[in-house]
Amino acid sequence: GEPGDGTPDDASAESVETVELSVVGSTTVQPLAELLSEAYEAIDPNVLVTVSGGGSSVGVKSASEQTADIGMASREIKDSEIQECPEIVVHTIARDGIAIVSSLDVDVDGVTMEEARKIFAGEITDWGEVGGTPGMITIAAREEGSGTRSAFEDLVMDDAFISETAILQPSNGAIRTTIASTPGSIAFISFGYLDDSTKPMAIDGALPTSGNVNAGTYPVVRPLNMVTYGEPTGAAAEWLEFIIGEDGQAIVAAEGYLPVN
Amino acid sequence: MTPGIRRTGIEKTMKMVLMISALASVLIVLLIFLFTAKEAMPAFREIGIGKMLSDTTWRPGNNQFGILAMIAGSGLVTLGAVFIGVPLALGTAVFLSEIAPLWVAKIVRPSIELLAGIPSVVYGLFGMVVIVPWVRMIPAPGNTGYGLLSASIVLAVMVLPTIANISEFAVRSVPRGYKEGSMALGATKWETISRVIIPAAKPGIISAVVLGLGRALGETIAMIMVIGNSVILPTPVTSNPLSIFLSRARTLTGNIAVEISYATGVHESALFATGVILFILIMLVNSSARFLMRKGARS
Amino acid sequence: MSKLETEVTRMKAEDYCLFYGNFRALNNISIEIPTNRITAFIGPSGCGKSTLLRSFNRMNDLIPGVTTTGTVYLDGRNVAQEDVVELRKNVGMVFQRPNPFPKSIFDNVAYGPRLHGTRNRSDLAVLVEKSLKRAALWEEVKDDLHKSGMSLSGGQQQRLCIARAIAVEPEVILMDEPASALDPVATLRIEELMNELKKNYTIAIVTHNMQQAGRVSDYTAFLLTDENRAGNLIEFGPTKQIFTTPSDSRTEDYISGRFG
Amino acid sequence: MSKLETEVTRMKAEDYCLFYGNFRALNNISIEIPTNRITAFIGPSGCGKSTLLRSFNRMNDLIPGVTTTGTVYLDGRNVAQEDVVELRKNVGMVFQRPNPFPKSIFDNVAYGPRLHGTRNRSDLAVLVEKSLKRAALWEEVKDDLHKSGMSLSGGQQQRLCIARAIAVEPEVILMDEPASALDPVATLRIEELMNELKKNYTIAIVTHNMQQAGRVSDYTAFLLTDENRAGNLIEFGPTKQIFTTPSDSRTEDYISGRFG
Amino acid sequence: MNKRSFAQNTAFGIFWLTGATAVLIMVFVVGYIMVKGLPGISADFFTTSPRGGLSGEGGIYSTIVTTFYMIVVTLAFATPLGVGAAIYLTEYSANTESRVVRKLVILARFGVETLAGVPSIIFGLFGYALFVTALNMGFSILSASLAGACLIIPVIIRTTEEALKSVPAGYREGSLALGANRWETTWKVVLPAAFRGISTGVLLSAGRIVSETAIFFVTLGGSYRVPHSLMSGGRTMALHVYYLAMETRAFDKAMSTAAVLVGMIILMNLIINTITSRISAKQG
Ligand SMILES: Nc1ncnc2c1ncn2[C@@H]1O[C@H](COP(=O)(O)OP(=O)(O)OP(=O)(O)O)[C@@H](O)[C@H]1O
Ligand SMILES: Nc1ncnc2c1ncn2[C@@H]1O[C@H](COP(=O)(O)OP(=O)(O)OP(=O)(O)O)[C@@H](O)[C@H]1O
Ligand SMILES: [Mg+2]
Ligand SMILES: [Mg+2]
Repeated sequence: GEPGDGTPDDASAESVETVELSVVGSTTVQPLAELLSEAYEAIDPNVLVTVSGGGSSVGVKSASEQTADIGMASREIKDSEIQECPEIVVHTIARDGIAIVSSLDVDVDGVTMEEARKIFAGEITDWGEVGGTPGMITIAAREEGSGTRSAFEDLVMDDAFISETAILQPSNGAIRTTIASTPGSIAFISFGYLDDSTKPMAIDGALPTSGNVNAGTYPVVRPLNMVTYGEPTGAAAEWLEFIIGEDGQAIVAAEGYLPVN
Repeated sequence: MTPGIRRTGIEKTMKMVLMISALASVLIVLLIFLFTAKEAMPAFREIGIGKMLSDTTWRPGNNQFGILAMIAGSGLVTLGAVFIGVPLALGTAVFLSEIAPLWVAKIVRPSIELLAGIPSVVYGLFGMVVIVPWVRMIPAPGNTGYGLLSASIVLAVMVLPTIANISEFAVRSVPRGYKEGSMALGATKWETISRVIIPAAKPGIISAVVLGLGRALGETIAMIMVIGNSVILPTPVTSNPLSIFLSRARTLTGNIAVEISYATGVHESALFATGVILFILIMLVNSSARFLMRKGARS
Repeated sequence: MSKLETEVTRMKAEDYCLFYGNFRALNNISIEIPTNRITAFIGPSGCGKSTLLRSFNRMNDLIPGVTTTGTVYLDGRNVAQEDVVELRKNVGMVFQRPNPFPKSIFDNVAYGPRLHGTRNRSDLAVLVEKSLKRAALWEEVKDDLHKSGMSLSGGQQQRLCIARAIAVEPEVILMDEPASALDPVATLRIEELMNELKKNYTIAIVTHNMQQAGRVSDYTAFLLTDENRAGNLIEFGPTKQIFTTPSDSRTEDYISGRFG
Repeated sequence: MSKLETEVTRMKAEDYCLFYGNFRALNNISIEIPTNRITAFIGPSGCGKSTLLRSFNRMNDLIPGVTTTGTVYLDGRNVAQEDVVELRKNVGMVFQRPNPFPKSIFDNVAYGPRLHGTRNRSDLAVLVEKSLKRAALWEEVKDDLHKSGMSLSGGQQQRLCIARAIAVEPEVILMDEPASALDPVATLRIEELMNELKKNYTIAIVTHNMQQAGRVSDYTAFLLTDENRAGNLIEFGPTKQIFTTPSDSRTEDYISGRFG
Repeated sequence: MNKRSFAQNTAFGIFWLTGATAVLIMVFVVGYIMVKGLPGISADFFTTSPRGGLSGEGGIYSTIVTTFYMIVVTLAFATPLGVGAAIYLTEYSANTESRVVRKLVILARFGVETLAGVPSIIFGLFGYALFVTALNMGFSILSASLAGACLIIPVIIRTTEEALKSVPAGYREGSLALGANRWETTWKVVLPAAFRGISTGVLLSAGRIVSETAIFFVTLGGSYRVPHSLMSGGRTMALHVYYLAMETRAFDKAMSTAAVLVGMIILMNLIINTITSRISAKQG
């Protein structure tokens, strides 16, 4: 199967032959989608889901141009993208909190939204200024254009810019590695990447947990989306249904993301 | 005569086919240039080449696309690599061609071949887990280990084989007669090497270094894994000017690889423009190496 | 060989054998090189002429895997026990193919003296001029001493190499087919030069060319390979005698062209 | 030259000049190669012997920058207008250094016939045997036809190359110093072979070796460079005459060894 | 005299040191990777595919398959083109020909030299713009190997040219003198004699494909499924190392994969050295 031939019309469900679904896009969603595809294969072995990266924009573009069956985007779909291809349909499969994390040696447990903005803008440069043991703050951030960064900028930075001196890493995993190994460092990562190698930091008193998000007290949240050209049919529809369904959402939750319902 | 005609037919056809394959490289180069340039056009038109080359601020979200900082980053990391790698490479080249006994050369040469074969992602990984923590131990404000120094060290090892191989070849192709002539006049081996062999091999050695430079400028994956990727004009972090190498930076290649996944519109086009500039830069470097080599061959 | 007894021996090989790895290239050579004479080594290709010549200044030391037995003497001292740098200063060499360094004419000639401690610019200038004059090259290059040695003609390059060898004031000059790369005119120049040089130096040459050996040398050594391809000295004596009344029939065969 | 008139001319060069770029290597050569005779080209190194020989089967076409004037004929037809593949089939060549292909002895000899359309295995076997016999190599290799041609001795390799050349049944065989890489015994074999072959073929050889030319050839052409280093044909005639009563003093000088 | 030999001893000491440093660097890099990586390698590691998203679980089976696919497909594109070009440049271009042809040869040489210097990320950009996007091939083995072929064509051309040049001129002359034309001479005599040299070049290029990351990063997609057609995306071993190192925290797996990669490269070098030493033994 070519990526193009799995369009909704010809992905016939009756066929017992293996149907291949190509899923392309955000590298943040990619690991989650891979897990979801592994789980779905156990249910329906005739569907083979191939998950490729490329980035959110590539995901939307691939779906619009029908070069992939499903696009992945770790951000809201832009107006310009919808204008270019009004046929696309967006399926939010999960929500993702974006957590501020620091290295384990940092003794600051939380910051206000304002402080967070100033730290990432490079205006506050010492942990002493936010109540910690004085020491230089090292910022790490995702690259320009990444879904995580755009969401963080929209939700936290207002019109300020993330400092240019920040270490930039092209993936959440690399950010986490950087923070884990660099004393006095701070960064933002997707909830899915939280583990005990870094220390989550409260914003305005709310720690980055699903509970706080659901309660509406944790403010930094973005959707994780799947995009199709037109309403999905056949295998694509079934897989997306599975994701939204109970089993799929359980996996979403287990990975640290927030279920959609 | 049928076999005669058939033979001539095959000969003519094959000649055509072979000529076309020979020209395929030209076609590819042309296609590469056209396609990257075409994609880069919107950026050049909207931002302007001059502005891109002279502006240090890269902030795609705010429509600022200066790549001077990246040019500086590429330049500095290459400089650092040359500084560390070239003495080592040249020493190894002279050692292999003039000094090492056969059994030692049989150990050193495969080692260098192996260094040349190790994938750059493995160097990057090695840099992340070994070099970066080492560099982090240097006490300086803001030193995280990620930065020019780590990148230069990794890059030095990566270009060592290129430079060593080509300059060993240059040293080896110095006519035996020079060596014998010098030794017959009562020169020691070192005097012969330093006064006759190295001067005679100099054009080759220089072009080896320049070629290594081209290689270094083009390295991507290993760089993004250790250099920190910040878009800043590197500056010394302490009063010691050498501490500029503790500064983070981004290379031209890194700029492309880091951002290409998520870029759209002018941003994407600006990355292709970065590619075009890198392409031209490397063509300049490589053709100067070629020029030096030719000049050396002529004299 | 009677005439040899009246000569002063400068260099001498005694029961000399040389091996390239396991291959015996020279077998039991004993020969004397008389002072202020020109001694020619002749013989078919591969008989060991070059190898023997290079034994006198230990150039064979540069080739990995070479071993020797027997002794080579310079002025009665075993060369194997001399400092090799000093030895080569005293026993100069000119190669088959002219091999000037890619340096200026001046620097080519000054190369040896500089190595051996002459630093003073005017001393060097004097020495370079003297050497180039002796090598009969001075008139042709005196206005272009800064020109690259490589830009000279083949014959001039060969004379430059001779000047370079002379400049360190050796006692002996070894020449391995010094004229084989040259045209007849240049060859003639070199031959005249050798005749001139033998007043001050002891010269040993290898040559392929019977006529040349006959014209230029005082003594001739004829080498030939035996059934194991090892080089043996067949006959050695005054050139006249070797060319007119050789005592070995193989010498006669070779000289009259019945070999090779 | 009177004796030549009684011969049948197989190949002929007329007012032939050859240039390597701007350098005139052959100047106005006119010469005839008589059928079923051995014609030798002699002359000092660089006088253009090889160049002239290679003109007869247009091997010089392979060298970039070569231009010619004048004409070369095979059986009265201008070779420049013939199909080059056909020409080389008719005018075979044996090179100075034996150059068997890295294939079996059989495949070496069968190479040419296969090219020219003989595919039948048994036809080929017959042809190979005949050619090897004519080249006086059959007895030595008949049990090892599958062995690589490279594994033979130098003299055997040269005979293999001769067999390879014969196998396409050319009219003329050109040999460029076919014995120079060989020892005296192998040389003798090749010379006997040439005498044998001239019954069926027309042969032209280049040789450095006066003795060889004298021994083996019927006609001799002597070439010499002029003041511009261009090769000229000085004298051409029956070998006896050239060696005993040359009409040009330079021929005499060369043959008696006063040149080179 | 003493001063002169002192200078020599010092200088040679330094050279020995640099030679030793080069070896030590190799031993350290390779040793480190092996020590960290080998313990994680088991039979399972080779027979299972990556799974479990961010956890970096699983082995490298599918990445081996993808790497293999990439080698085969890329070489299938690049070898005929590269060898053909090299044949033209060495065997045909020396012939006196029309001006036009000679100009074309100069142009072709320029193309090869330029291509050899292009950094791989540019091939990546190009492949992304042309194959992935413009020609609609998507992230696939086809796109990636077309882009990869551009990278190795100059390598193949150069090594093949070397191999062809080392075929003695006598073989060609011998064949031509028997009335063979250029192509017959090339096909029947020159190519067989150059075969070992050419295979070295092809093997060397296979090594480049195994090592390459930047190009495939933007053309191959990175799916860890076992590819089943040219249009499937995939993840080579080198790319897997990158994902493991940058995306997950499974550094141990990254090291193990790197160890396998380095092992493969060592193996290839050994094979190449055996081939070339056999060549030189035959010629020497
Ligand atoms: N470096 C070497 N290693 C092994 N064998 C060698 C070496 N140099 C020379 N030989 C062999 O030693 C023998 C003598 O060689 P040498 O060069 O002394 O001969 P020559 O008489 O000078 O010949 P020519 O007239 O061709 O120069 C030859 O058989 C040659 O093959
Ligand atoms: N490919 C070439 N390009 C330019 N000049 C050449 C070429 N081949 C030969 N020559 C020149 O043409 C002249 C004649 O060369 P040729 O090889 O015919 O001489 P020869 O008589 O066979 O000499 P030898 O006895 O040394 O083989 C020489 O001056 C030579 O330098
Ligand atoms: Mg010799
Ligand atoms: Mg010749």
